[in-house]
Amino acid sequence: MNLTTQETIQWIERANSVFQEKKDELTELDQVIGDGDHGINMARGFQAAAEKLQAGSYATPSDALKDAAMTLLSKIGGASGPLYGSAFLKLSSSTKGAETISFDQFKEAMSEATDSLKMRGKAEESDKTMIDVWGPFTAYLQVQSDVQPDEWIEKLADAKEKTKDMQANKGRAAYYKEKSVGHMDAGAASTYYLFAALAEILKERGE
Amino acid sequence: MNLTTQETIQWIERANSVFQEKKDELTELDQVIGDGDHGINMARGFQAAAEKLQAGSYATPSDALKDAAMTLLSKIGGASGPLYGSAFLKLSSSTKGAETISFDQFKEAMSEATDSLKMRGKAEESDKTMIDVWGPFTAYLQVQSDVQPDEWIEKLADAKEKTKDMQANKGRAAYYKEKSVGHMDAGAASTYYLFAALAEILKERGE
Amino acid sequence: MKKLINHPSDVVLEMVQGIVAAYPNEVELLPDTTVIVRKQKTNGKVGIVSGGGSGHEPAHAGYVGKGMLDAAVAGEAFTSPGPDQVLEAIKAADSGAGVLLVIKNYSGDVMNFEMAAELAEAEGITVEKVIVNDDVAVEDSTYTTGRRGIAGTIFVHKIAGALAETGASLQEVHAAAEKVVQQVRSMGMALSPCIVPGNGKPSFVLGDNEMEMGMGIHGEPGLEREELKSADEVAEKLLQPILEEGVFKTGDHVAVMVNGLGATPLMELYIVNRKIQELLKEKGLHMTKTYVGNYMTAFEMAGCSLTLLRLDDQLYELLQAPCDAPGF
Amino acid sequence: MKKLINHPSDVVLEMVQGIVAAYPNEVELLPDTTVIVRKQKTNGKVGIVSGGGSGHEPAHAGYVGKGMLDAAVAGEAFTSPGPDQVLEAIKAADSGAGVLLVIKNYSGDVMNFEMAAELAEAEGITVEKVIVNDDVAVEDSTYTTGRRGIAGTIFVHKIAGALAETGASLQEVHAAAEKVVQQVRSMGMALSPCIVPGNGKPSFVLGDNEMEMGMGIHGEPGLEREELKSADEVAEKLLQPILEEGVFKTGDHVAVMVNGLGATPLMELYIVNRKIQELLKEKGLHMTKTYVGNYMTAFEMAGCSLTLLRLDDQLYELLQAPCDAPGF
Ligand SMILES: Nc1ncnc2c1ncn2[C@@H]1O[C@H](COP(=O)(O)OP(=O)(O)O)[C@@H](O)[C@H]1O
Ligand SMILES: Nc1ncnc2c1ncn2[C@@H]1O[C@H](COP(=O)(O)OP(=O)(O)O)[C@@H](O)[C@H]1O
Ligand SMILES: [Mg+2]
Ligand SMILES: [Mg+2]
Ligand SMILES: [Mg+2]
Ligand SMILES: [Mg+2]
Repeated sequence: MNLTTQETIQWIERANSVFQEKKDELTELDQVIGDGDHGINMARGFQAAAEKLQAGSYATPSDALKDAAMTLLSKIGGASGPLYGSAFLKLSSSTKGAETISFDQFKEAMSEATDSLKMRGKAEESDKTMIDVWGPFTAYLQVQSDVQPDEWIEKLADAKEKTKDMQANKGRAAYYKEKSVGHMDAGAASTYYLFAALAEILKERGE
Repeated sequence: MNLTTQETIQWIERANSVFQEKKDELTELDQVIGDGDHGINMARGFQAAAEKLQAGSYATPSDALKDAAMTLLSKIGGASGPLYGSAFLKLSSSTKGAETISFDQFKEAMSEATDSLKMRGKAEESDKTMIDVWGPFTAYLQVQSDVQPDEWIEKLADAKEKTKDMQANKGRAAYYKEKSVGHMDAGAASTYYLFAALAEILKERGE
Repeated sequence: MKKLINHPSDVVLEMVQGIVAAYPNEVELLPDTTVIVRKQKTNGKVGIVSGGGSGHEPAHAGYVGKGMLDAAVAGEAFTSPGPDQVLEAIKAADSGAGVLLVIKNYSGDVMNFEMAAELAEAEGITVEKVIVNDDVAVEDSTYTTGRRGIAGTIFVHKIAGALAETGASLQEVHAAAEKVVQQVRSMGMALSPCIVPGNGKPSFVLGDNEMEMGMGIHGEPGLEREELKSADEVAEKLLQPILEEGVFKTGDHVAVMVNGLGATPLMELYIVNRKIQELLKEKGLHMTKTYVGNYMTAFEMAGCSLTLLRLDDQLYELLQAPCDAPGF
Repeated sequence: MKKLINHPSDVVLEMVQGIVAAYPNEVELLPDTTVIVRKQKTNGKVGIVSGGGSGHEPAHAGYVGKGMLDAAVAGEAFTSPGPDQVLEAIKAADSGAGVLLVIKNYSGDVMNFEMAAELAEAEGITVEKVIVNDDVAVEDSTYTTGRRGIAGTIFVHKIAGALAETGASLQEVHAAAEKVVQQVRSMGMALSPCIVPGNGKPSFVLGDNEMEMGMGIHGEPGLEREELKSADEVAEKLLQPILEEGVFKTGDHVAVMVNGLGATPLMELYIVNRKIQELLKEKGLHMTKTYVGNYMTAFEMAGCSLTLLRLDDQLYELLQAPCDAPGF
């Protein structure tokens, strides 16, 4: 894998493009079983993060991820702000010092990030949140020895689809109780787009 | 003419039935170039006046007209309340003491009532108000020697129709300026119904 | 028509009962009326009475309280109350020093309040009146009804009420109220109509992308119906005709009221206020005090009005004076 | 979507700027934030900080003032502000005696405010928090997010703010605020949806003759969607689940808040209040103080909520204490 600083920045930029494009889709998902702002939040947060990284200069991926984390934390807002913020902080701290991020380092970082999400959100898998994509995707990564971008996207898509069958226990969707079943979780969808963007970048350079 | 006390009470009752029936029509007229409450006001006021007269016992038409006046004044509200109230007060004071109201007494009373309307409303004929029915009808009466109910109704209808061509200077319709042209004045319409009710009563007893 | 009411014909009585139920120690309802009066009377204080049709809440019952009104008369929806009710209010508000009537310039209000004043004078109560006509959207003409009274009325209540509280004479209170009328100007606009409960139909129809400048507080028409503009543009369009009156000059101290018509969120009123204050500063006016909120409404109409009051030292002092009215 | 705004992405910043423009002597904006703070600091006073997504005005910036909040953090529309902004608010509100955070129980608010508290503690500021969850329409479960915080939050601001003003310690202020949370219950209902500016679509759809009981202040669903009822019936339906909580007993003294969600005329709130007070009297409760108005809104949503707070002597005193916040 060996993700470079440049590629890390590219990832955030790519994610930003995707969130600008998918803004309405994510907002509509959040409208059905939430308050209808998730796309707006993600588009605002990643726009700011992309601008921040473009303006900065970074020695390591970890440095770039830290600035991304702080910006997301500040600019996404809502429930997803501290969640994505915490997760990116872990991606940064876990890879601190490395010139590039190896696949093993990425696996470990994702595992720590997922744990931090659970802690911050006081949530578990099956609560119908973004954790239902972070969790299964991280579990899948642990048993892999190399990056398979197409398979990543498949696994991610699978995980986000599965949130449809769940009943929400956390976040605003929880107020919809049994009515939340049948609808995809907005945070699960945004997590899918986030890592699909990384998969594409890795694929483009031939992985 | 020689309107009896009983017939005076009957007049108010009849007018009340008509205003209940025409409530929406009058309100709609007032909606177009006013605030949409004239029918409500007239229905409320005459309902109260009819109930008041039914409950009372009166020696003369003037006594009944006085109670009617006070009730209309209190219960119609808006611009038309003090106007109908003042007019009925004049109808009462002008016929004070009479056992029945002769046509000559009626003519004089109508003349005084119309003057009181002009004073109270600080308005003249052609301002597109109820005065544009009270005024022409009173003028017509002055040159008559007996009651012609069908002709009354004709004259009243004519007068109310003419308000369509006028531009309003007084009341809420004045805010519509030239846009008020083309629409009938609500107070003109209610005045028509008021005296048409009297004409019918006089006609029923064979005049 | 979605309203939290019981029966349309009961809304006014039930509303005033709801007001008394909310503030039972401060106000009471005069028996068999819809007149709200202060419970504590100050002997020898000039009484201040206002009122008019209902649907403008907190106007007027919400302004009954120390430092403002002594009595408020609530007519039916958008319908001036009859003189008998106004008379009861005058009698209750009088404690020997006379009563000032604050009347908004509508045919109905003027006639009913004037008749009540005549009746009160006949009973030996001295009555003065001011007729508020602050709405610059209406052409000022003695030939017609003239300008409407809208949110500027609240400043008349405030100033007259505060001065009366100091023990000033009816003549002094009347003069101060007249000064406010001379120095206050307003302009409104609407985004959506309102519905009178007993009527059930919208007072007018606006397209999805339309607004109406100069709208009155009963759905009376404004100056022009036009495409919906930004808050900043609306602010300019509200301010311009007010400034054109020539009442407000560079260096003047002014009080500002950005008033919501009922359904417009406070957020939007603050956004409009932001631009208003910017524009006033540019004109070299000093904003001494600003009020943002729902002060003179029109049921659930969306929209707002802007009011400017030119302040001299007296008016400034009186505006700052304490006031207990729940609506202010 | 008819709103008096400029650009949807600017509404929050322009709103707080409009607030500062309205009350320039009382409040100010912290640089590069949407945090409104009091201009006059009292040294050694416990700081009270609240906030959350915008669209609930006057909550929360309108509650900044003597006797209430020291700072309010305005997030984007219905979106909790990030921890960095909350941290700035905490730093501004601290004058050495520590800071109490008043948080409404939503995932986003809780997480962002908790992160800010951690950051503040790291900078040496003592921070306590209360999480308000007064909405009885939501099932109370530790397994889920639990109950929402709605209009009852205002009573927490008032009590904590008043006690802090007396020079009480952070521990005492925290305890009083917790007591309010234990003794306050609310229930809301909606007649029409609201529109988040950046989204542009109604938060839900209700039929012409429908209402929703238990509606949250962000358009979250309630308990049941049903046929529109009379104001008296709505009053009963709001009160019943609150009384079923077992918090309010015969003979108790209570404060009552009938809160409008944004577009509901004050007239209707008073009509609802009339019935509420009647029902409370029947239950043998003493209404010591009643608030009727728009305190915790949801943009232009039509509807209302009812809040009851059980008062003991301490809470009664603190509720009566003077308060300068423009929204209260
Ligand atoms: N307690 C929680 N733990 C984990 N994820 C959560 C939690 N609460 C909410 N989320 C995630 O956040 C998403 C909503 O984010 P967003 O709409 O931006 O914030 P908000 O809910 O404050 O409006 C949900 O779809 C869900 O995936
Ligand atoms: N100044 C006036 N002089 C004479 N008639 C008037 C005047 N103002 C209004 N009117 C009459 O009153 C009618 C309106 O009455 P109504 O709708 O009941 O009261 P309001 O205008 O207060 O709502 C008008 O149609 C007009 O005929
Ligand atoms: Mg959301
Ligand atoms: Mg009318
Ligand atoms: Mg009227
Ligand atoms: Mg949100």
